[in-house]
This record gives sequence, C-alpha cells and structure tokens, in this order.
Amino acid sequence: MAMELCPSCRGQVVVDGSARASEIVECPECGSVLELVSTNPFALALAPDVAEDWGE
Amino acid sequence: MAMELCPSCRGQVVVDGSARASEIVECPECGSVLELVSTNPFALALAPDVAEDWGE
Amino acid sequence: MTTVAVVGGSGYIGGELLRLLLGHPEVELAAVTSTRLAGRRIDTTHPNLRGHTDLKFVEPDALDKYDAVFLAVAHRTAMRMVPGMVARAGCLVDLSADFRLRDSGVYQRYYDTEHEAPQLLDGFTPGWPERYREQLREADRISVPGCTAMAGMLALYPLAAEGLVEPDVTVDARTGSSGSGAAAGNVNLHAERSGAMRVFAPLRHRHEAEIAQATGLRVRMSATGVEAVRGVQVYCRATAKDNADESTVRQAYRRHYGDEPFVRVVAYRSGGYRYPEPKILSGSNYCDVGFAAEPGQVVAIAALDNLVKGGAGNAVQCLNIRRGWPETTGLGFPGLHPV
Amino acid sequence: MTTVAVVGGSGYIGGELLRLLLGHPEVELAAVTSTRLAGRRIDTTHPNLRGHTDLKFVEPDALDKYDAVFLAVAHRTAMRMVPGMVARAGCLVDLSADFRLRDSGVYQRYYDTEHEAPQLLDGFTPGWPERYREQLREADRISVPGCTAMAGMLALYPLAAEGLVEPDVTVDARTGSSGSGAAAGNVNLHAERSGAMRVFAPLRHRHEAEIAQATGLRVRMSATGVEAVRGVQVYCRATAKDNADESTVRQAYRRHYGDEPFVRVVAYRSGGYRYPEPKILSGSNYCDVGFAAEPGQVVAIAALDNLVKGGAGNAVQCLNIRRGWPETTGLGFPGLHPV
Amino acid sequence: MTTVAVVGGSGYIGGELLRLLLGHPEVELAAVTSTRLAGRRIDTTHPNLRGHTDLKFVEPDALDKYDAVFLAVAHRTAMRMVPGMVARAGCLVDLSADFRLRDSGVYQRYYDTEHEAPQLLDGFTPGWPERYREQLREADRISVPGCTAMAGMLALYPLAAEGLVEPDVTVDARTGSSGSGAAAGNVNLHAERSGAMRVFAPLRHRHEAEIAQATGLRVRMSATGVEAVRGVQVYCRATAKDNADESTVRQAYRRHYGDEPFVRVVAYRSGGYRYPEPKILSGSNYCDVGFAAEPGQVVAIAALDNLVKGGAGNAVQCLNIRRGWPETTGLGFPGLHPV
Amino acid sequence: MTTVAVVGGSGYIGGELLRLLLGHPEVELAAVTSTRLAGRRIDTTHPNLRGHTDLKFVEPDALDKYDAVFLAVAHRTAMRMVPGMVARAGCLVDLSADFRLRDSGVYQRYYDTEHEAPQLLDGFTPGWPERYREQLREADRISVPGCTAMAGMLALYPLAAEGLVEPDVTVDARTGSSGSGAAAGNVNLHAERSGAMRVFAPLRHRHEAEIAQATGLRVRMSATGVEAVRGVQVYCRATAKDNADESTVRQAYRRHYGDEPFVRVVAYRSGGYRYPEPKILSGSNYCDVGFAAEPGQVVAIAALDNLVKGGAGNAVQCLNIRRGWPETTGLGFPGLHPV
Ligand SMILES: NC(=O)c1ccc[n+]([C@@H]2O[C@H](COP(=O)([O-])OP(=O)(O)OC[C@H]3O[C@@H](n4cnc5c(N)ncnc54)[C@H](OP(=O)(O)O)[C@@H]3O)[C@@H](O)[C@H]2O)c1
Ligand SMILES: NC(=O)c1ccc[n+]([C@@H]2O[C@H](COP(=O)([O-])OP(=O)(O)OC[C@H]3O[C@@H](n4cnc5c(N)ncnc54)[C@H](OP(=O)(O)O)[C@@H]3O)[C@@H](O)[C@H]2O)c1
Ligand SMILES: NC(=O)c1ccc[n+]([C@@H]2O[C@H](COP(=O)([O-])OP(=O)(O)OC[C@H]3O[C@@H](n4cnc5c(N)ncnc54)[C@H](OP(=O)(O)O)[C@@H]3O)[C@@H](O)[C@H]2O)c1
Ligand SMILES: NC(=O)c1ccc[n+]([C@@H]2O[C@H](COP(=O)([O-])OP(=O)(O)OC[C@H]3O[C@@H](n4cnc5c(N)ncnc54)[C@H](OP(=O)(O)O)[C@@H]3O)[C@@H](O)[C@H]2O)c1
Ligand SMILES: [Zn+2]
Ligand SMILES: [Zn+2]
Repeated sequence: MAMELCPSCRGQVVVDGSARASEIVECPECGSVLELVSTNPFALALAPDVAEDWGE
Repeated sequence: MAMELCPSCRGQVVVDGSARASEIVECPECGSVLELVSTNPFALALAPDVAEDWGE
Repeated sequence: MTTVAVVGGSGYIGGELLRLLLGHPEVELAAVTSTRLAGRRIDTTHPNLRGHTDLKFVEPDALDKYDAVFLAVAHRTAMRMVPGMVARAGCLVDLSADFRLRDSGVYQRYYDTEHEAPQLLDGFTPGWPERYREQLREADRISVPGCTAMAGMLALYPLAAEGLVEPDVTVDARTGSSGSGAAAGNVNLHAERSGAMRVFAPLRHRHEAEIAQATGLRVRMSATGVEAVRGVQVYCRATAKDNADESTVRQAYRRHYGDEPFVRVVAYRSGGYRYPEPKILSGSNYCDVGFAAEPGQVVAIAALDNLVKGGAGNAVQCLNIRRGWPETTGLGFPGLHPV
Repeated sequence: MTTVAVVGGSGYIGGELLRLLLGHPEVELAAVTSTRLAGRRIDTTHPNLRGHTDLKFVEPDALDKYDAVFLAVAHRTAMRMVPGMVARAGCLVDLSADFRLRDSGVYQRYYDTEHEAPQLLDGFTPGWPERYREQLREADRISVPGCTAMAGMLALYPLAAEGLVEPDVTVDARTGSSGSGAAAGNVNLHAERSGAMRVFAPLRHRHEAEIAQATGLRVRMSATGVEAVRGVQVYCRATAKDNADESTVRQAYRRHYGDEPFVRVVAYRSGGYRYPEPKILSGSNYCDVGFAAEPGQVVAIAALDNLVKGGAGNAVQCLNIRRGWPETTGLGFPGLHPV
Repeated sequence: MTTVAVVGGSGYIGGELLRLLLGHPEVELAAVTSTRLAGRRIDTTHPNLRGHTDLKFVEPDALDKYDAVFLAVAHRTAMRMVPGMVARAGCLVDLSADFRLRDSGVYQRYYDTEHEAPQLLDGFTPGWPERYREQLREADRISVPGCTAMAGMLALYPLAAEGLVEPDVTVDARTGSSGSGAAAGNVNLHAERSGAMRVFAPLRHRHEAEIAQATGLRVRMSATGVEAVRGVQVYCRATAKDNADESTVRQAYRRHYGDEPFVRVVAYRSGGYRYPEPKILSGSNYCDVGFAAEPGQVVAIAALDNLVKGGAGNAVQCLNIRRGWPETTGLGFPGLHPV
Repeated sequence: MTTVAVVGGSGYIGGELLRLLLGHPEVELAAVTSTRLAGRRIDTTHPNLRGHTDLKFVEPDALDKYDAVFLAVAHRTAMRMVPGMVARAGCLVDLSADFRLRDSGVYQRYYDTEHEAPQLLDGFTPGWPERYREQLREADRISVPGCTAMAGMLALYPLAAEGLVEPDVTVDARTGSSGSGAAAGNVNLHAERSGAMRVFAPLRHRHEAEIAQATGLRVRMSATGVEAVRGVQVYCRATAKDNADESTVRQAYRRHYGDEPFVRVVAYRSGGYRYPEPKILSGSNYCDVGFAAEPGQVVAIAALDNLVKGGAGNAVQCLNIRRGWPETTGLGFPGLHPV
C-alpha cells in the first residue's frame, strides 16, 4: 500500500500494493477519477472526464 | 381517411387514407400501439409490446 | 353581464371561485364576503389574483341582490345562511355539505349535527352536470357535491346504472391538503403534513353517503392524506356482475361520458399516466375516470382537482348550464405537464 | 467478527444493507459487489457513507467465502446466482423475489419467468422473524419478503390466524419511489414522478401472492405510487367473521405483537399519527400496524420503510437471530419527528 | 389563422408550447416534430393534452412552410437546424441558447462548443418583450432568453438602466427539476432529486452571460436545484449607488413595469407571499419582481415559471407582438392558490 | 448515569433532544417539561418515540436538580428562565438565541427585545465544539448556536481564520419548515408552505450577527424557505484575498476539519452529491462543508440538519465533551440514501 497525492486536490490517495497500471482509483477527497499511469514508482493522473450536462 | 376499430378496446381509430402497411397507429382510447397489417382493406393488429417493469 | 357574489371568499374554495369568476367572460364579480377580513383586499389572501382585481372583502350583511350567489362557507354555517340568502340570489349555488343529502337523518349521522333547514332540502338540484343537465337548466338552488364524492360518483355511476356490479363497493380516497380548507389547525402544519400517508378516515368517510345516494350502491369509504396540495384520487373496488369485464366497462364509460366536455376515460395500455392522475388536472375542470378488471372484480379509478371539478369549477359549470352559456365557458385551462 | 458480503451493493437495497452492516457491532463488511461499478468507491454511489468506509465495489467473481452473504440483486439474477453462491456463504440471505414463493408455478404466473432453480425453493426459510423465529435460528438460506408483502403479512396474519376474517381480502398499497430501485427509467424522472398519485398496479400486484401464501387468505392487491422516497403503507379490507370488532382485533394484535421488538400496534383515538404513518419510520426497522372496524368490516393498516423492515433491516434482523445476537443489534434507530 | 409548427415537441418546452398554441385563438398548430417519436400521438407524451388534439409527431424532414416555427430543441441542434429552417418560417422563434449571445466567443466559453452559424447571430432579436417590443413587431428571427436569465434580466435591468447599482452583482438561482428537460439522466431520478438542495452550479452558471449582456453589469451566477417541478427564483445582490434605497428602487420598477402586462412588482410589508413566489406562477406567464434594501446593498428578487415566462409563454408573447395581436392572447391563465 | 432534564420538550428541538437522549448510553432522561401539555405522554407529541419511553411532560415548576438541563424554549422565555435554572443544573445548555450574542446591544437590535439577563452573558461558552472544545470540557453554561448560524460559522471560520477572504461576505440560507418550530401559524399551513420558495428574510437574518461574532467578518445574510421539513444549506460568497483559490481553500478546510468527527469536506468533481446536500444528513449530526472558487471569488457551502447539528445534536455533542465521553456517543446515525 502506498500513499500518493491526488493531482487535482493534493489529497491523500491510498494505492493498493497490488494495483496494476491503468487501474482506476478515486480520490476520496475530491472524487476525481484518477488513473494509475505508472506503478514503479506509482503515479496518478486525471482519467479522461465524462462530461456532465445538468441541463439549464 | 377510414375509421377502424381497435382490436383491444374496440375504440374508433382514425386511419389516414395515405397510411402504408406496417405503419404504427395508436388507439386514442386505450393507447394500444397498433400496426396496420393491411391497407386494402385496412386491418389493425396489436403491435408487439415493449415490456414495462415498474419495479416492485 | 351576470352579477355574482361569493360568500366565504377567503377560504380555498372561495379563492378558486374568485379565480374562475374573474376570468369568466359573462360574469361580473360584484361582491365577496369574509367575516374575518372585511375591508381587506382580496389579493392579500389570494396572491395569484394580484393585478386581476382591486375588490375587497365585505361583511356578509353588506350583500345586495345578485343574479347568482355562491356559498363557500363551512357546513352548518351554510344551512343557517341559506334561508336568508335565497332572496338575494337569482341562482343560489351552495358548495357545502348541508344540502347534498336528501335525507336529513343521514346528514345527522354523518355530520353529527341536526339539520336546521330540512324543509329546503327538496328545493336543491344536485350540482352534477353529467347527470342533472336538464334539471340544472332551470335550477335556482344548486348543491355541489363534495370533492371526493364527485370523483366516486363519476367513477361508479355508469357501473351502477348499467348493472355491471354488485351493490357493495369500497372507495378509498387519496387526497391533498387543500381539501381540509384554510382554517385547518396544527395537524396540517407543513412539518407534520409534508410527505405523509395519513389515514385520517379509515372508515365512514362522510362522502360515502353522497356516493351511495347518487348510485344506489352500498358504499364503504376511507380517505388518506398524501403529499399534494391539490388533487383527489379514488380507487374503487366492486364485485363484477355476470360477465362484466374491461370491455363492457369501457363501453359503459363511453356511453356515459363520450360526449361529456369534462370527463375523460383514461385507461391506457402503458405509460406513467395510464390511469387517472390528479397532478396533471390541477387547475382544470376535468375528472378522469379509468378502470381495470379481473374475473370477479371491477376496479374504477377517478381523479380530479378537489377545488375545481371537486368544487368551484363544477359550480361554475352548473352556472354555465343554468344561464345557457357554452358549458366550458371560463373553464378552458387544460392542466399542465410536466407539473 | 462475522464476515459479510453484499452482492448488488450499488442499488437501493444494497446501499441500505451497507449502512446497517457498517454500523453493526458484530459484523465486518468484507466485500461489496457491482458489475457496473467494480473498482469504484462505495461512497461515490452512497454519499451518506462518506467517512464510514473506504471500500470499493468488486466484481461478483472476486468473492471469497463469508459467514453471511446478502443478495441485493434483481429477481432472475438472484436465482441464477444462488446455486453458485451457496458454497461461499455460511448463511445466504436473498432479498429478491426468487425464493419467496414455495410454488414455482405461482412464481411463473406473477413474474412471467420460469423458475431456474425450483429444487432449491424448499431449502429457504422465510425472512419473517415474527413468525419463523425458531426456524431462523438455524436457517442457512433465508428469503426476505417483498416490502409491501411484509407490511401486508404483518397486518393480516393475526386476523387470519385467529379466524377473525373471511378469506377474501383486499390490500391497497401506497408507496414511495425507492421501491422501484435505482435502475428505474423515464417514468421515475423527478418531473414525472413528483407529487403523483400513480396507480401503477390496479390489480394483481406481485406481492399478493406472498401475502396469500403467508396468511392462507385470498388476496387482491393494488399499488399506487405517491410522493415519497421511502415508505410503504398498506390499507387492507376484510369481511369480519362472527363478532370480530375493534376490541377482538386489538387483542389479536396484542397477542401476536406485544413482545415483538419491531412491530408496534398503532391505533389511537386522535392525532395526526393515530394510524400507521410511514414517514416517521424512515430509517427505522419498525412496522406499525393499526386497525379499525365497523359492523361487517375489518380494516387493517400497516406502514414501514420499504428499504428497512421492508428489506435490508429485516434481513439484518434475521442475521441477528441466526447468529444468536440480540435481535435489535444494529437496528436501534427509532425514526424522526418532525420529518 | 396563423399556421405554426413546433420543432422538438416531445420535450418539456415543446409540450408547453403545444399547450399554449392549442389554446391560442389565432393560431393553428399545423405540425409538431420529434426524431424519436415520429408517428406517435402527441398526447402520449403530454397527457394533459388528451382530448385537445389528435396530432402526431412527424419527422423534422416532413416540415412544410409555416407562418411561424418554434424551435424547442437542445442547443447545438438548434444552430445546425436554423440555416435550413429560415426558408420554412415566416417568423422563426428559437428557444435554445444558440442565438442569445451576440458574441460567439462568449458562447464558446460558456457552452464549450464552437458556434456553427455566427453569421446569423445579428439577425436575431431578443425575445424580451419588456425591452424590445418595438423591434419585435417586425422581427422574423427571435431568440428567447433562458429561464433563469429572463428572471435575472427582469430583476436587474431597471436597476442597471437607472444607475442605481454598482456593476458587480451576484445572482443566485433556485430552480425546479423541469429546467433540466425530459432527457435528463440518473441524477434526476425521483429518489435522488426529491427534496434536494442541490448546488449544481456553484459558479459560472451559463445564464450569467445573458444577464451581463442584457444589463451591462458584471454578473456572477450560481444555481441550486430545490424541490419543485416548475419554478425559478433568482435572488440578486448589488451594491447600492449613491442613495439608492427601497423607495428609489420601487420607483424604478414602477417606471419600467407599471404598464407591463406580465411583470408585477411584488414587495409587500407582510404575509407568506410578500416577495416573488414561483409556485403561484405555475402555468402563468408572469414574472414577479421584488426588492429589499439596506444601506449599501440592494437585493432584487424575481420568480417565474421556467416553462412559461422562462420559455414557451415568453415565446408566444413575442409572437403576439409580431402578429399585432393583444399581447396577452392565449396567455390568460393567472396561476393558482393554494397550489 | 448522568441525569438530564429537557425544558420545552414539546417543540421540535425538544423532541429531537428526547430522541437523542433516550438513545444515549450514558444518560438517564429524568424529566421533560411543557406548560401546555403537562401530564400528557411525551409520545403523544413525538410519535417516533412510541415504545421508547413512558415519560410524561411535567410542569417547569416540578423540576428537581439534574446533572444537565437543556433549555429548548423560545427566546425571551429562555433568558427569563435561566437565572432560576442555574441552581438546578450541573450543566445548563441553552438552545435559544438569548445567550449566543456577547453584546446585548446587538441582541436588542436583532431580536427587538431588551436583554433581561445581560450580566449572565459572559458566563456562557459557545456550544461550538470545533472551536471551543477545550473550554467546553469545563463549561457549565453552554449556549448552542442557531441552526443556520452554525452552518455559516463552520463554512466561513476557516476562511476568516486563515485570511483567505476580505471581510465583507454574504450568506444566503435555504431552509426547511421545521426551523420555524411547532408553534408556527397560518403561513406554515401545508397548503401554503408546500413547494414554496419563500424569501422570508431578504436581508438582516438574525443569524448574521452570530456568524459575524464568530468569524470577525461583516456578514449580510438572507433566508429562503424551500420544500423540506429538515435541512439547512448556506451558500456564502466572499471576495478572495491574495491568491486564495480552490487549492488553498481545500487545505484550509483540511487543517480545520481533517480530524473533526462531525464536519466533512464535500467538494467533489462530479455527481448529484458533489456539494453539501442537507437531505442525506437528516437525523445525523454532520455538517458538510464545500467550496468553489474563481478568480476573485470564493464560494463556501455548508449543509446540516437544523434540528441535529443545527441544534439538539450539537447540544449533545457538547454534553459529551463536558462529561468526558467519546464525542460521538449517541450521535452515530449516519444519514440515509436514498431519502
Ligand atoms: N376544500 C375543498 O377541497 C372543498 C371541495 C368542495 C367543497 N368544499 C366545501 O366548501 C366549503 C369551503 O371549504 P374551504 O376548503 O374553502 O374551507 P376554508 O378554506 O376553511 O374556508 C371556509 C371559511 O373559513 C374561514 N377561514 C378561512 N381561512 C381561515 C383561517 N385561517 N382561520 C379561520 N377561519 C378561516 C373563512 O371565513 P371568513 O373569511 O368569513 O372567516 C372561509 O370562508 C366547505 O363547506 C367545504 O366542505 C371544500
Ligand atoms: N427497493 C425496495 O424497496 C426493495 C425492498 C425489498 C426487496 N427488494 C428487492 O431487492 C432487490 C434489489 O432492489 P433495489 O431496489 O436495490 O434495486 P436497484 O436499486 O435497481 O439495484 C439492483 C441492481 O441494479 C443495478 N443498478 C443499480 N443502479 C443502476 C442504474 N442506475 N442503472 C443500471 N443498473 C443499476 C445494480 O447492479 P450492478 O451494480 O451490478 O450494475 C444493483 O445491484 C430486488 O430483487 C428487489 O426486488 C427491493
Ligand atoms: N426546460 C426549461 O425550463 C427551458 C426554458 C427555456 C429554454 N429552454 C431551452 O429549450 C430547449 C428545450 O428544452 P427542454 O427542457 O424542452 O428539453 P427536453 O425536454 O430535454 O427536450 C429537448 C429534446 O430532447 C429530446 N428528448 C425529450 N425527451 C427525451 C428522452 N426521454 N430521451 C431522449 N431525448 C429526449 C426531444 O427530441 P426528440 O423528440 O426529437 O428526440 C426534445 O425535443 C433547450 O434548448 C433549452 O435550453 C428550456
Ligand atoms: N427549530 C430549529 O431548527 C432550531 C434550531 C436551533 C435552535 N432552535 C431554538 O430552540 C428553541 C426551540 O425551538 P423549536 O423549533 O423547538 O420551537 P417550537 O417547536 O415552537 O417549541 C418551542 C416551545 O413552543 C411551545 N409549543 C410547541 N408547540 C406549540 C404549539 N403547537 N402551539 C403553541 N405552543 C407550542 C412549547 O412550549 P410548551 O410545551 O411549554 O407550550 C415548546 O417548548 C428556540 O429558542 C429556537 O430558536 C431551533
Ligand atoms: Zn483529489
Ligand atoms: Zn384501443
């Protein structure tokens, strides 16, 4: 298990030791959907966003 | 324009003179979705139902 | 112009009468009474009427004579007022319960009050256009049915009239909060009433007497308050006679309502609005009736806005008939969707 | 600690199970599955659990073995899953309809589906603590009744068991929107469903089969969606046998429920809450039952939160019994007022 | 009769246009389009129109030529359609966002889309009767403001025009669920949206660009969804200039709106409806505007029905002006109380 | 066991105190007073407590001495009672407004009443655990902040304390109906209050004085009643100082609330619950705080249940601190979803 920082809000994100590359992890503080772009060392990046349209 | 009877509720269904075979017509009284199975003479049959599941 | 007065204009039925009458092309709203608010502007109580009238409430004593007078007061108050009112009104339309029941004994049983003007009962014509249209053309005293009663009557009359059901029926009403009027107390405080499913009458709802009288059936009626301000829905169960089924029921409704301007038969195959839904009727004078059947049982459903077809709208429809105007005059609002 | 897994944790029943299990002192929530959301945090779907868990959904295949497994998936899915699930679960608790009805023919008639594991039906104990407490102490396969069925069963069982009513009864359910689940479509869009009185089942509501099976009565059941998110109320009518009256009915309820931790008899003389009211039960595991009677007719009313005593709470109560814990463990929330 | 077509008739704005146009004495509703529901009856989607029309949706390609065409489609779709539509429409009225903003760069910033017909922007007249009445008499391309934008514009324009406030203002909108349209997804499921106070736009709500363009002010706008189906209310704060106080503000509103048929100044001393309240405007074409002030700060409040004065009603009011009819034609419904 | 009395137990705050105290493992609820309902069972007024207590209301005079006394009476009543109450209460917790403001001049200005016990003001510790934890460990007189004030204080204090914003801030509160109490009158009748967006305080809401006192900011506050029974949300705007942006704001909230048991930072990228939502907090003691920023402006949002973290729950949290119990004792309910 490693503690990484969320690229969006710099909150602590727990990355499981067995996590594999391109796995999706969510930041518990800001909810950003992050992608584990590398595992050695761990690095997180914002996964591509699904646009939300709330209507008017 | 012809007046046909709905096979489900026997309500009056207006069929446009220019209607073509397999066109969909709705019964104004019971909402059944009907298919024009023939045009000469006009004949209506219940179109296959889309099942509705309301949940519990 | 037909001059009209509304007695008890500060309540919910009164306010709805004002809205309809102010928008009625043949009517001149001449006076509106309130005992508590005499001298105050009407639009203080009914903010939707801002910009539509500068009228103020007057004391009931200040009434003159009018072509038509609508009584929108509570029961008991109405029957005390009526004797003195008949001279002032070309046509008197009462919306209270006091002159709905022919039998003053039944009235006493359901309303816990002795009738104070039983001799006047026979002089009233039921404010039920779908059945008493001819009589209403000449009626000078009209008694409008109760809101849930009207729904039950419209749902069940065709079934009874055509002998499709056995005499014992049950009616379970669901109702919004405006049915209780503006003078309601603590139990109708928003924090108590909001989101409730309040069985306020598990049995013997007063309107069962009206439905029984209207249909000749033996009616057991309950009522539950649900979350809504306007809206009544009745769910009626009856035992099918002979081979009454969905087809025969639909035909019965067609015969009775096919030409009616304000009753629609709503029983569709699918969709969120396949059966009568009160919310799309808010503000409109429609009563939608629907049905379902399985071997041995017929279910009839009806929905309406308690203040419109369940009250004020029905009263205006009766006035239209009495005065020989098109029945839909001033009652054209169709209802909203979404709402 | 008792290890527990929840299958179908992203839905409404699943979410409620998570809330109750996370707060249960004897339970360790070990795994929660979702096919659509595997890998995502649970609190993304269930925001009330923020700060209570860092668990993520996993694929159903990733399940291990657990002391108890709760299935919160749709019917059909459940019966396909159960055969493969029994090996993973010390105690398997199914909340779907698939194992509630003993007779797979009845199941087929009501659910339009052929039962895929009828041989397993006999192995399930009804998740009905009030009646099957002893059997539940040893049950390793439990089938939790449907939400409106549970209310109807609790309302009618004492009347049937004590011979107070004739066999033909009607049950009219009023329900909030969460009963339809999170996967509901367009008809449950807020602008359509808000403030509605939607008769979505005028007859033959599926749960009538469960109530009939439970009570031996012949049940006709309808259901109407009203404005609420949680909450179910059933209004049941029956013909009184012999001299069944309010007094005999109250005694019957006392005998059956006087010692029950989660069934209260609510039939008071007056007040806005004199009969069972769902909204004050939101989040609690209570079912309140009430009644009224007049000559010839008995009315029974019950209310509960469809996700709690109508589902997840009832399931946890069954687990408590199975594991020998105090039955109220983890189910202490009393409900709110005002609400 | 003026022939009219509605493009995108299956949505919420489309449905409201149909209700108003079907009830409009000068208009003949000739065609209504839908891509998904071509061939289906209109009243299947809009149940309040049962008995009012037998029209069916047609494909957009099937359109002919009409005196007026209303576009009720989503943004982006509208701007793609408009070039091909101008030949079919004597008067083209667009309700989308695509032709509201003069500056296609601002459009791009707020809508994340490059404008596909910027050369057409200058040809559109704002569908804002209170300010563009003269131009609307001759306008053949009209762009109707957004619902919350209309409320903000009516609330703030007099203050800006009369120099009563500093340029930086904030607008906080509260809105019901129909503002998001019928195509909304999971977040608008009833169980999620009911009873919410959902801040869906804490900053930079799209309509701030329209209000800024209309008033010359620098606008920061937020929006929160609250429990309602129809209804928008904007609460605007501004820094008072000079000695702007309640008296000067009231006079400014009187000057601008005293003769307006559909804008009422609502700022009373007391009562539950002392400031603009959306619910009594449901179905009506009113925008009520109100205000309060304390040293240094002016607050302006406006309320309207997002589908009526915030959309379809405003569009019909513009058509009335264009065709030289009384501006209130077909727009007479006053709103309800109680509701 | 710690003995506790609740004065003013028939109201909404009183009822909530009873629910929490009856479920509190360390507390014995010894007495509950009501002037109007002395001698009546508590569960007649608070039906959610049926089966949880057989206590009856007693007259305030009948009070003895208790380890803790909670005052849940109206303002003015509280300050008259306090002098005589201090002898009866080991720890006195007042939920009224009377002892929240240090400056009796400010009190007079906002409450239109001269303070009757200004000499006692200094003796009260703010019932604000997040900031006064140490002092509360020894406090024998505690004054609990108002419901919307608490939300505003929690939202704004970190921004003020860390110098992230300029002193002038605006707070716009949205609130359910229970905030007005059970003694509310006609304007809170369900038919009037349901579905409303009622700006009942366009300016100068009383709680702005508390927020100003707590944060040192200059606060302008409004309040609008929306459709809900429980729930408060505050939407606060401030001018950013220096380079305050979303990142610096988040860090400030982390520092202040990272270890707090009942304050969660809720500012997510997406979803229907990305910002603080009151409805999922109903019954729970959470205050969720969130934020957004754009150049020059910081927006802070907070939500809580007015009767719990906005009142009774906060009071119990203070008692827990005073008595040295784990702060979450008796306050474990997490809130519901869906709800
Ligand atoms: N509500 C319905 O759905 C409905 C439907 C059909 C028929 N009705 C019948 O129509 C009649 C009027 O019903 P309603 O619903 O309009 O009743 P309501 O709102 O309670 O008004 C009835 C009278 O009560 C008084 N009142 C109004 N608000 C009050 C308040 N806040 N405090 C004290 N008194 C107040 C008014 O008289 P003053 O101004 O003179 O004080 C008013 O005329 C009744 O006979 C009823 O049975 C009602
Ligand atoms: N709701 C009640 O009141 C209630 C009461 C008692 C028993 N039950 C029973 O309990 C079971 C679950 O009911 P429920 O109300 O929890 O149903 P639900 O919310 O619809 O969830 C059931 C499953 O549907 C999937 N799902 C959830 N949200 C979805 C969405 N937005 N789109 C597509 N699929 C989605 C999920 O599976 P994946 O995450 O794997 O996709 C979930 O496990 C059913 O068998 C029901 O009969 C329900
Ligand atoms: N809602 C408001 O308060 C409001 C106010 C002012 C202006 N406007 C503007 O008016 C325009 C229409 O808004 P609206 O609220 O009417 O939007 P809407 O209800 O979403 O309808 C827009 C279009 O979406 C399609 N649609 C409708 N229901 C659908 C469903 N269930 N699934 C998929 N597609 C569906 C329809 O096109 P097809 O039938 O061809 O599929 C319809 O014409 C927008 O440009 C909006 O910005 C809206
Ligand atoms: N409501 C909130 O959200 C909230 C939040 C924080 C603090 N507070 C504060 O807590 C205190 C109590 O507030 P509350 O909301 O509980 O007020 P409430 O419900 O109006 O109760 C206050 C008192 O009013 C009396 N009362 C209750 N119902 C009544 C009725 N129907 N008719 C006449 N009198 C009635 C009761 O005294 P008797 O039984 O002796 O007659 C009760 O103790 C106030 O000081 C308030 O500012 C309220
Ligand atoms: Zn983050
Ligand atoms: Zn048909």
